[in-house]
Amino acid sequence: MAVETFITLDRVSVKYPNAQDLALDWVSMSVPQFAKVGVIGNSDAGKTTFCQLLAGIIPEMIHARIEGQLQIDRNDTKQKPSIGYVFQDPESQLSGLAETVADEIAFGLVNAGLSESEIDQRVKRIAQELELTSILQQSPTEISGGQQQRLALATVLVVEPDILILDNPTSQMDPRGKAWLFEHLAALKKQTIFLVSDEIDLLCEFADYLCVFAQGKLLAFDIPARVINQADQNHWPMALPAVYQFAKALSKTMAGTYRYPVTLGRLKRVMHDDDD
Amino acid sequence: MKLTIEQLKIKNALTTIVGANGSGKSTLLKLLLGLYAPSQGTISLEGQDLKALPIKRKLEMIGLVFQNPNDQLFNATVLQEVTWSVRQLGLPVVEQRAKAALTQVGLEAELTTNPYDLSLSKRQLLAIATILAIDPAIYLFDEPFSYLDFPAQQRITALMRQLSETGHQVIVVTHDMDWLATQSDEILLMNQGTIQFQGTPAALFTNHDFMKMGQIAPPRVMQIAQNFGDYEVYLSIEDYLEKIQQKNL
Amino acid sequence: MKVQRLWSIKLSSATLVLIPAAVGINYLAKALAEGLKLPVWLGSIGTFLASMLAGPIAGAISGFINNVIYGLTLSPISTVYALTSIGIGLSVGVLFRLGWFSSVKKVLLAALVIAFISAIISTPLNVYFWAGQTGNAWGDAIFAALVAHHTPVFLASFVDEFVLDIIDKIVVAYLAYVIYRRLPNKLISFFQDESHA
Amino acid sequence: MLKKAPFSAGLVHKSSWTRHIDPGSKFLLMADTIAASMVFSSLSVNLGLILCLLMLNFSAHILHKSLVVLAFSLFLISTMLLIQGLFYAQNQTPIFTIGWLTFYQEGLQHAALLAGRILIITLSACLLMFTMTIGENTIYLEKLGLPFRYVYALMSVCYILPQMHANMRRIQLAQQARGVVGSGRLRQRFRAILPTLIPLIVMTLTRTINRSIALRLRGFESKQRQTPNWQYTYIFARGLHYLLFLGLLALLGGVVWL
Repeated sequence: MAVETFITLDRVSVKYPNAQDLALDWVSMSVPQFAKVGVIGNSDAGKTTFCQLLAGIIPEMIHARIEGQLQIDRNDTKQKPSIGYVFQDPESQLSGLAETVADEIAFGLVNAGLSESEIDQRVKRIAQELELTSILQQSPTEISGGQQQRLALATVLVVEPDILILDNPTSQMDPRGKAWLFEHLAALKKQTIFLVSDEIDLLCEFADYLCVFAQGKLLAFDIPARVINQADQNHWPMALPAVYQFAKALSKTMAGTYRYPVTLGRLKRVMHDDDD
Repeated sequence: MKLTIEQLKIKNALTTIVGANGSGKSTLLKLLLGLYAPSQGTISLEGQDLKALPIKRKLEMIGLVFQNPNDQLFNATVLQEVTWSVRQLGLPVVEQRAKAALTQVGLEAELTTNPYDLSLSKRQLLAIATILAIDPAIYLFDEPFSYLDFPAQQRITALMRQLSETGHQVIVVTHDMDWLATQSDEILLMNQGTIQFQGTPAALFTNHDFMKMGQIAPPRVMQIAQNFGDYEVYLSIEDYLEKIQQKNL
Repeated sequence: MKVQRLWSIKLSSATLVLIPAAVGINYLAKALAEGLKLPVWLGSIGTFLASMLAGPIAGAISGFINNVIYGLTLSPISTVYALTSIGIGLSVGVLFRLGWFSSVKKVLLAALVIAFISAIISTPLNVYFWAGQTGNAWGDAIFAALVAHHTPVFLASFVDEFVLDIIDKIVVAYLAYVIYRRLPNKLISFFQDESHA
Repeated sequence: MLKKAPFSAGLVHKSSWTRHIDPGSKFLLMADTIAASMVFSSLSVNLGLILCLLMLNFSAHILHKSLVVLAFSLFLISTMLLIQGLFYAQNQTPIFTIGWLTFYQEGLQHAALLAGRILIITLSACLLMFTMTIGENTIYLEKLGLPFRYVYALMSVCYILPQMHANMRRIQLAQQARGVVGSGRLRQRFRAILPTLIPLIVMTLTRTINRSIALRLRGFESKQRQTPNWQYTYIFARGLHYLLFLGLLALLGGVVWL
């Protein structure tokens, strides 16, 4: 299947003023539209810089010297693609000027100048999707942490962005919250998604592509199975999915390859083929 | 937050506290440190009533690592952050203690860095070092892994093991079931301010009611096994492999 | 740094968001000082930091809004001291850029200047609204003693205010000096870049 | 430990006649009464104004809150009566003596007039601040034509503060666990400032950066912004404006003429 390139990075480097090292170092990749990209790497690897660069926050709001080319095309119209960005810390996401959860969700729509009825409709729809309906009239500062994280996501999803960037949104969630978020993101079909997370098992199930950063360099950008196998062979200091470890221990490679599977579905197939 | 605990004894092991959000885990830690006083009943430490101890003596015996390091750091450099903690309790050999603790967490190269110029993961390591430098008998960790990156998680896990083997009591609040299944000696399950279960990881994962109560998902290896129709309890991949090999023999 | 930039009136988004944060810091610092029963107010530390980070105009606006909000929630009469807060915001911003917050010794001088400016603006307000008093027992005792010895009200009131201001502003200036130096690099350069843009 | 931040109190709309009066009219009413107290420097007029304001506050069901605010200035008012009664420069006519302290009529009168003015300012401001919600104000200011950016700078602290307050309490607890004690000698209490303030300020400013980025991505600076729909119904707003504005003009004219 030929996939058209949507986002292209061509030898991109980023250096912050006063910094010694490059925050991003010679990064090249091309991402098709509607792809789901998992972003992994240890601290200081450049994940946040990468996300902020994609969102245009660098260099528009945070200044840095940039070399190379970043290009985002939109095939269907000439309009600039819209971007939704979810921060690690949900409190940062909230406008700070909304009396109710409903007002907070509507904020971006009001700014876009949408009609009253349209706003109302969209807020109700997204609230239902993200299980926020019962707290629409509460103050955003009085809801629980988990609800706040869902609200942060709602404020971004409600404007239906073309590109959705989430910088480690699950770091403070419990396992149920994490599973819920991944499930919800997996169901989104109209967005190109970049998701930074440490949840390697969930990421492998979710992502079409994984990219691995270390010290500003892009170590790998490929489908999860290839990335994980490569990471293990090269002893990269990162977590490996349980499925992979299990398959490796049993020496069960995927048919026609020397690679171990990284998703439950593939593992099942590998084991099943074996049984026959 | 209402917490009702009939009787609880924790002794020399790596103990994990699990439970849904709002079940009282953090409150229990703060109670153990003496930040909150119990409205009824007593907490004793090696036979001594916690209430009778002066605060500095308490902190010398019990160290609590908070979930978010950003709530605690305020000194000009990494080294000063740790020496401040040591001086605060009036302990001897300040510099040496501080440097040793920073080496233990792997921050020996950052001594003169402003704590807020560190990454979040390193900031959490620094917060852990401030406790290590004091070397209390009891370590309490409140969700220590949420900000640590993978190498740091491994380092801290090894450290916890080492601490518990050298006679320290380590108590960890975490949501990470894979970690708990492989690392924890004993588990406390909390629900609505009470302790519902105290026992081994295997015993916890055997009981569906408890798992439901704590909103606990089984470890990944059990999820893999369940995928193949095997509903036994496995704590690690090695566990499950052993079973498979036995079956094949 | 160029002069035009120092007085730039057009506020960036970052500055507009900084202003309520500074007001919040003022508010909580004051509450903290009260909670610790300290003999200082600390209620201008947010204004100091806003001025240092984003320039005198940002500081002045933070100070102004601080008193309006404070007046509309707790103590209506303190709204009039918005004028004083504007003066503090402007002077901190200018002194900071002149390098008066660069060493321990210079900060003391800066604190004296700021306390002087603050007292000069507050005195007429005190005379008009409070017959020259400040409401602080120590300061007002001095005021009463001076007036009893036929010192003109304005002068007595100025002394009353200045004695109190000097302690508060020295403490606040040193706190702001220390806190500013502990802020992460990224944070400082963000606001610098914003005012360049 | 701190009590709950007072701002959140303004989020609830009290049900009384005041909810049908627009913020602009309330503001003008406050300006009118303050101007009146400044123009007429007679005790009886001021006393009359105070009585009127007390009645208005009472009928708006906010008197108990206003009295709490008044209590803030009571200490100052009593020291004012004391110091001015004793030492006012124009003191001539002694009224009474307590021990060796002689109080004079001129000083007491001067202090009473100023005290009256302070009560009037406070009571009329209370009438404004306790009968509006922050949300109502925000929309009203934007409807008046104030650019949204400035409305934001002015009002958002009211929403941010409860969260900052919670952060501060959490930080205080976390520092307690490191041995910071907020009591005892003055030196010790001073030493508790930085451990609380630095984490709070770094956290607040970091969030400020993220929030400003988030706001811009959410179209904060967009020119297409539509002011949210009016949720409040006011009666006789325009007429009240004219009336109160004329009153204010008359009072200010009075200043020039008198």
